[in-house]
Amino acid sequence: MEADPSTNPRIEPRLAVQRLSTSFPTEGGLVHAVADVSFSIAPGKTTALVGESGSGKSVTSLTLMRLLAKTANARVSGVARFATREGRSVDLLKIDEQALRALRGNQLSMIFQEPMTSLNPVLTVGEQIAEGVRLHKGLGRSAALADAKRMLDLVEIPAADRRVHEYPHQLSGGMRQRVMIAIAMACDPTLLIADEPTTALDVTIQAQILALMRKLQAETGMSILFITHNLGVVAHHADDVVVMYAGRVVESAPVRPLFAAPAHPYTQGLLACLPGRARLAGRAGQPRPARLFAIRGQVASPLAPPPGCAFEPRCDLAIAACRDAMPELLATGAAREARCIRVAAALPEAA
Amino acid sequence: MRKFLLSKALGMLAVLAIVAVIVFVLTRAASGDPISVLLGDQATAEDIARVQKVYGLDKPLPVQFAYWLREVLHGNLGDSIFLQRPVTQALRERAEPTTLLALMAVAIAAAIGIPCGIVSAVFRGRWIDQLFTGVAMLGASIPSFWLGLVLIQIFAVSFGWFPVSGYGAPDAALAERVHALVLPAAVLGLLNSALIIRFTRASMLDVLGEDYVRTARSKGLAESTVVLKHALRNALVPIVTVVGLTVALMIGGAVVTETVFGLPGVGNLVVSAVLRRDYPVIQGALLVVAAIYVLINFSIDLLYAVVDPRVKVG
Amino acid sequence: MKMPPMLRQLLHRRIVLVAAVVLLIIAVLAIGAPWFASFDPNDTAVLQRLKGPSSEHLMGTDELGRDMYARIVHGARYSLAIAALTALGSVIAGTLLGLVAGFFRRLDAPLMRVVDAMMSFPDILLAIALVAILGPSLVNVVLALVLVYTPRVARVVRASTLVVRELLFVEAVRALGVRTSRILWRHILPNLMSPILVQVSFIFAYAILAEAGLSFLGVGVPPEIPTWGTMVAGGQQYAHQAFWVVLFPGLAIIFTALSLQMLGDGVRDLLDPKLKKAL
Amino acid sequence: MPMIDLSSRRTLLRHALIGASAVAALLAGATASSQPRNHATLAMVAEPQTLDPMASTADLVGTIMQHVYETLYTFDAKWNVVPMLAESLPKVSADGKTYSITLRKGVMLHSGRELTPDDVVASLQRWMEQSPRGKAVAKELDSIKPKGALGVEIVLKAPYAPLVSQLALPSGMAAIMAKESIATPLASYVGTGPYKFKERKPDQFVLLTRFDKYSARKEPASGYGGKREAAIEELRFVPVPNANTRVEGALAGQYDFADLLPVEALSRLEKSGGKSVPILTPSFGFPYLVLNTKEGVVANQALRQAIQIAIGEGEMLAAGFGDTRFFVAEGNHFPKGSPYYSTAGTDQYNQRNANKAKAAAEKAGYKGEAVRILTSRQYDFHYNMALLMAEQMKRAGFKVEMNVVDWATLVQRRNDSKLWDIYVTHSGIFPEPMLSPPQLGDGAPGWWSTPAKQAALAAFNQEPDPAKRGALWGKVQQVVYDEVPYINVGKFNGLSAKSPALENYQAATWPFFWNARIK
Repeated sequence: MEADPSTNPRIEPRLAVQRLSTSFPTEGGLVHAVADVSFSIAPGKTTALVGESGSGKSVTSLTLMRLLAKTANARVSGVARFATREGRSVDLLKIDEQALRALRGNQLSMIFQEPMTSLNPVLTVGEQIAEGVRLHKGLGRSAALADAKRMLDLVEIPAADRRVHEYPHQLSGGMRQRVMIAIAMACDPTLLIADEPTTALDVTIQAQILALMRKLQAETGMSILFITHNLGVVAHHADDVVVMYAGRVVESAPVRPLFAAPAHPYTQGLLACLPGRARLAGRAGQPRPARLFAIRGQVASPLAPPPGCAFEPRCDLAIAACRDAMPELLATGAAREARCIRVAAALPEAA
Repeated sequence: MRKFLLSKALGMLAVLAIVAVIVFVLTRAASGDPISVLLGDQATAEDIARVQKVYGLDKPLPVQFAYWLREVLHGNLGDSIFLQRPVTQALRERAEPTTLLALMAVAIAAAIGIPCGIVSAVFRGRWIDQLFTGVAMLGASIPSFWLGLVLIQIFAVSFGWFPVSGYGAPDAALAERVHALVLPAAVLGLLNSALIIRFTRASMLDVLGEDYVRTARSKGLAESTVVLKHALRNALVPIVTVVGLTVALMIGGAVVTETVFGLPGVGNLVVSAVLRRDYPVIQGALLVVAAIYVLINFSIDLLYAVVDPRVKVG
Repeated sequence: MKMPPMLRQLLHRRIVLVAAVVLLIIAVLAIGAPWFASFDPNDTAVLQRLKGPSSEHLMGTDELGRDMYARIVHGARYSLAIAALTALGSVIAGTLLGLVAGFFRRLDAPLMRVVDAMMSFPDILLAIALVAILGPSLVNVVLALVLVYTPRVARVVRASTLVVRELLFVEAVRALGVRTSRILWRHILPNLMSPILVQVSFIFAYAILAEAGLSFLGVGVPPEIPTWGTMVAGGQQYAHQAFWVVLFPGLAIIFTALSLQMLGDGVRDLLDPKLKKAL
Repeated sequence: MPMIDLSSRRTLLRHALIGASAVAALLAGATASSQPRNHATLAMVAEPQTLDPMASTADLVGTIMQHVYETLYTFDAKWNVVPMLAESLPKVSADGKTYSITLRKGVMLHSGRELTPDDVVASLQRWMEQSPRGKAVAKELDSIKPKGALGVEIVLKAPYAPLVSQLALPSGMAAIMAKESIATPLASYVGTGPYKFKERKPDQFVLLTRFDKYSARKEPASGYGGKREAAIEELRFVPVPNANTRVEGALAGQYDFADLLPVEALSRLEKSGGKSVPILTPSFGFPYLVLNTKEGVVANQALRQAIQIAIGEGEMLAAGFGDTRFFVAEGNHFPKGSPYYSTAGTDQYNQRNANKAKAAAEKAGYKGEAVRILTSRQYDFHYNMALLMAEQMKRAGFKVEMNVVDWATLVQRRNDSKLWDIYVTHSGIFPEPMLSPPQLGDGAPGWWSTPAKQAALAAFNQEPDPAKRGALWGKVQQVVYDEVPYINVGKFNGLSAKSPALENYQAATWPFFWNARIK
């Protein structure tokens, strides 16, 4: 958080996503889940992808990992440049399956939202950690298991010697998420994608997990793509923030400037309903908490997006022109962009 | 755990009791008369009455039921009127071909059904999935006797590779018995593989959609490892259940196949007993077949509790 | 005329469309049998026995010189009627049972134990025993098959009822003080229509196969009634010299059963995933 | 369209077939044995109801058990009665009432002791108590007792010509068994035949094995008579109820003998390339329709006559047996050459006159009541004939109701006069008219009992001279055509098949396998 990456152009980003689009054919027509999304993550830094459910943030992460269900027949375009440990730059969206598998779980790994269901119930925790180690580090069975124990220690699970032989159902939710982190960290990845890693957990556990992630990041210097709907968490854990709405980036900025002066009306809305409500949002068992009460209306149907700005129907600042065309992302300051004609209109006066 | 076992066992006993009542009511409601068949065309009314008395057929129904149930609980299923031997003995004599047939058929069904089901699920929606699903549905649409007649015509009559009918010579060794069971097992296996394909596919699809499969993929594992190690292991429990129940259902459910191939099995025994109005055999066979089903079902429940770490018990 | 969205989605699938067309053709042939066949299905002509397909007898003649084509289209009436009545009967009885078991917790266990007991008999074995007891007649075959398949429907309907009753709106109408019978009839039943429809098509197919099996064993429909099953059973011993006596009725069985299952499968694919699990 | 290389495809197919045959050979190898077999597998029509030859009149029981049990007399190839356990034909007293029978000396029972007159008396007494035909004989009997070391004496109340034939028939057999083995039901089967009982597994097999101490007659074999020798060590009677399976099994060489095949299979058997040898038995049996004279619509004799006018037996036989090679449509109940050949009443046969029948029915007071035809599908030809008869009757204005049940039910229902009007059955053609059908006796279904019947049969039964009996049978046949208690439809040939390995087999109504060999 010390050095702003955008002010230090010599450092090549770990991941650079440009004009990423993902759409799905459905019976009702093509759904653009992610449209024209660009962002980048510097080595050792955390970028938060923020938005409510259906904003396309999870699809973005799955697209990057190429983990979208085959049957969904997703159409993907754009570029996702990933700088490998060996110093090569590969496009995650284009490389062949085999090359991708060599990166996945190795240099590039992911933690999922639901620790309860993301672990295989019929395999021991140790095995689930060790199999990635065996595959990518080429270790033998016992060495890999020893590594698994080390990882359990690393993620601060007590009695690792015993736990390594246990099955997921014997562990609590927080422990399982620690195991998930252990799996993801097992091969020292340079990029960790964490898709709402704490949403399903109790608030106290949330904090522990987030702290653990920060500790690990500090120790290994990995980059994190942190996906969340919880702006409160973002404030403490991210370096840069990308706000998404209806599949598109509506605002991106370094964390402090964003919190200080949100440009886009949507971001403003999000921040406005932060205190008090944010707590409710993280409660386990409520995957879709009603936390945007302050913003009226609902997200438009992805099948019938409004012709102009997607946020226009819910926006208090909307004017007639908002309905005419989708606004472009416009620079609003140092390393800042927003997708709003009202902000753009206000800019020259401010400058 | 103990509470779970107890409730399961009680449920099983209740089902068995209902089965016993159903079986008794069914067979005693029958209209045919076993005695005339036994005595032949020219028996007189007195002859018939005399023999009816010998077999207790002249008493009121509830008395017959009480008498029967007491004997059943003592392991005595009565004597066959037609075969002139204890029903338990008759059933024991028929158990071997039926059991062997059921096992062979299920082996064939599983050997076809599970791989095809997996492939279907993995390539969901592709041509190979449609092919297998189509074949499975076709399999479920062909009458078993029809397939039996066709296979007999080709492999037994034309090629002469297998016997047309029967269970080998009276002094045959196991190898010959198995040889005689190949065609009927193939018929049953092919037709039942339809069910297993369908079930494996559904079960695998469920599992392939699970989060932990995505987790496995995110580790960079090869697709084959993901499917066989992570998905199949989880899908296997319900698949094995279905396979087990298929065995149970085939014991006595392979009636048509046993008839087509002239196999002296339990199903065949029941068909002939029905035609001969041999109540004790019908009762005994229905009871035993249903009881086997219930017991296998019960043991699968137990197995679930033991094997699957997720089943919450107690 | 507006098509319900489900129907439109169904007909969108090519396989379902083909199945529906096949079934429609068979149904039309069955209903219009007297107009589509130039022979009486029971008219014997001993001198014309076991003649192969020709322009006069499209599908040949059987062992008594009866026109196979006439028998198949007339047989369709019986086969389809038996299967339809079986499906209808078991669905009505099974739905009632399943609704009651699924909705009234107290009745659930005893009813389901009876259902379990019925289902521990292999289908065909139970059907044989029932027909033997009731006597071989058309009505009794239907009765026996209804008894065999009712528990199956009951189980599915019960499972679906359990899902539906937990849905919020049932709680809501209950809170409004709506009578139980009305909740079952107006609120729960309509939500069960899709799984029931799936059951109808599968039981329809099973019944056609079961009838054929029973007739083959000689414990089914009386053999003088031309169903597809009795035709295959009767033609069996002439199959080698006159393959058409078993080929055509056999194909009729296979095509019909296959189409019905494809239809059922198509409907099932469109089901609510929660209800699908209940199937 | 792409060209397909047919030759390479064929090669591929050939390879596949060779591979498959190798597997098959491997499988078959399990069954091949190096020793020459000395057993015969005999496919029978059903599982025998019982192995007690007195408890059932079923042909199947007689067929199997005639190898185990023997009778005092039997039939030769020309259906003459010849002695079997008896040394010679009985000496009949001048009044025709006393029969003196002498047993052969040194006949061994399977239990290892010699046969005595006590065994014979006990066996015949059991027969007369239990067997339907035995009971009919019992009515004629005054006494039966042993006489001396080898003699048995039977005294009748009145002369009864069919006695020796009754004692000879293998169906509902007057089997001679060891006295100590007699029980109801039989627990052991101790007879004198060339084979003894070894094992029975219901619905699987009945095994008979050679009886080493069998005492054979010296006369050359003829029909059931003469010398019997168990050349095959073990006989395996296998129930194969499906006629089609018997045909296929015979064609596949699985059975050494397959009993009662559908006649349609003849051409296939002939074309089997030596895998199976068809055996056609001319005038094997006759189908007949029994009419209910006691109750219901056809109790009216005039209406029975109208039905006789309506039906065409020729067409019915064609429906039942297909080809004229397999049946003879003639009204005489016994074939030409038989002493009982007669054309009496045969002008009533095969009329198929719908108009005349309609008029006759009207005159008989027929008002469209349903005529219930009881038949089964166990025997396909029964059913086919019934179906055709129904059509013929419909043409003559009758209302017909088909009642198709399984054979077991038919056998039971026909005993109740309320349940049927006509039923279909068949019988073998025997040398003695009184042996079949049972309607010639008393109390059989149909319950035919009229003064004309009693008179004609009394005259026939009390005449001991075979030559005169022939003429007297004509009178009986005339009464049958006049009163229509049953309708003899015609004669049909029986078809069975044997493997080429089975040698020296003599075709017979009740197939027997002594004297036959396995190559």
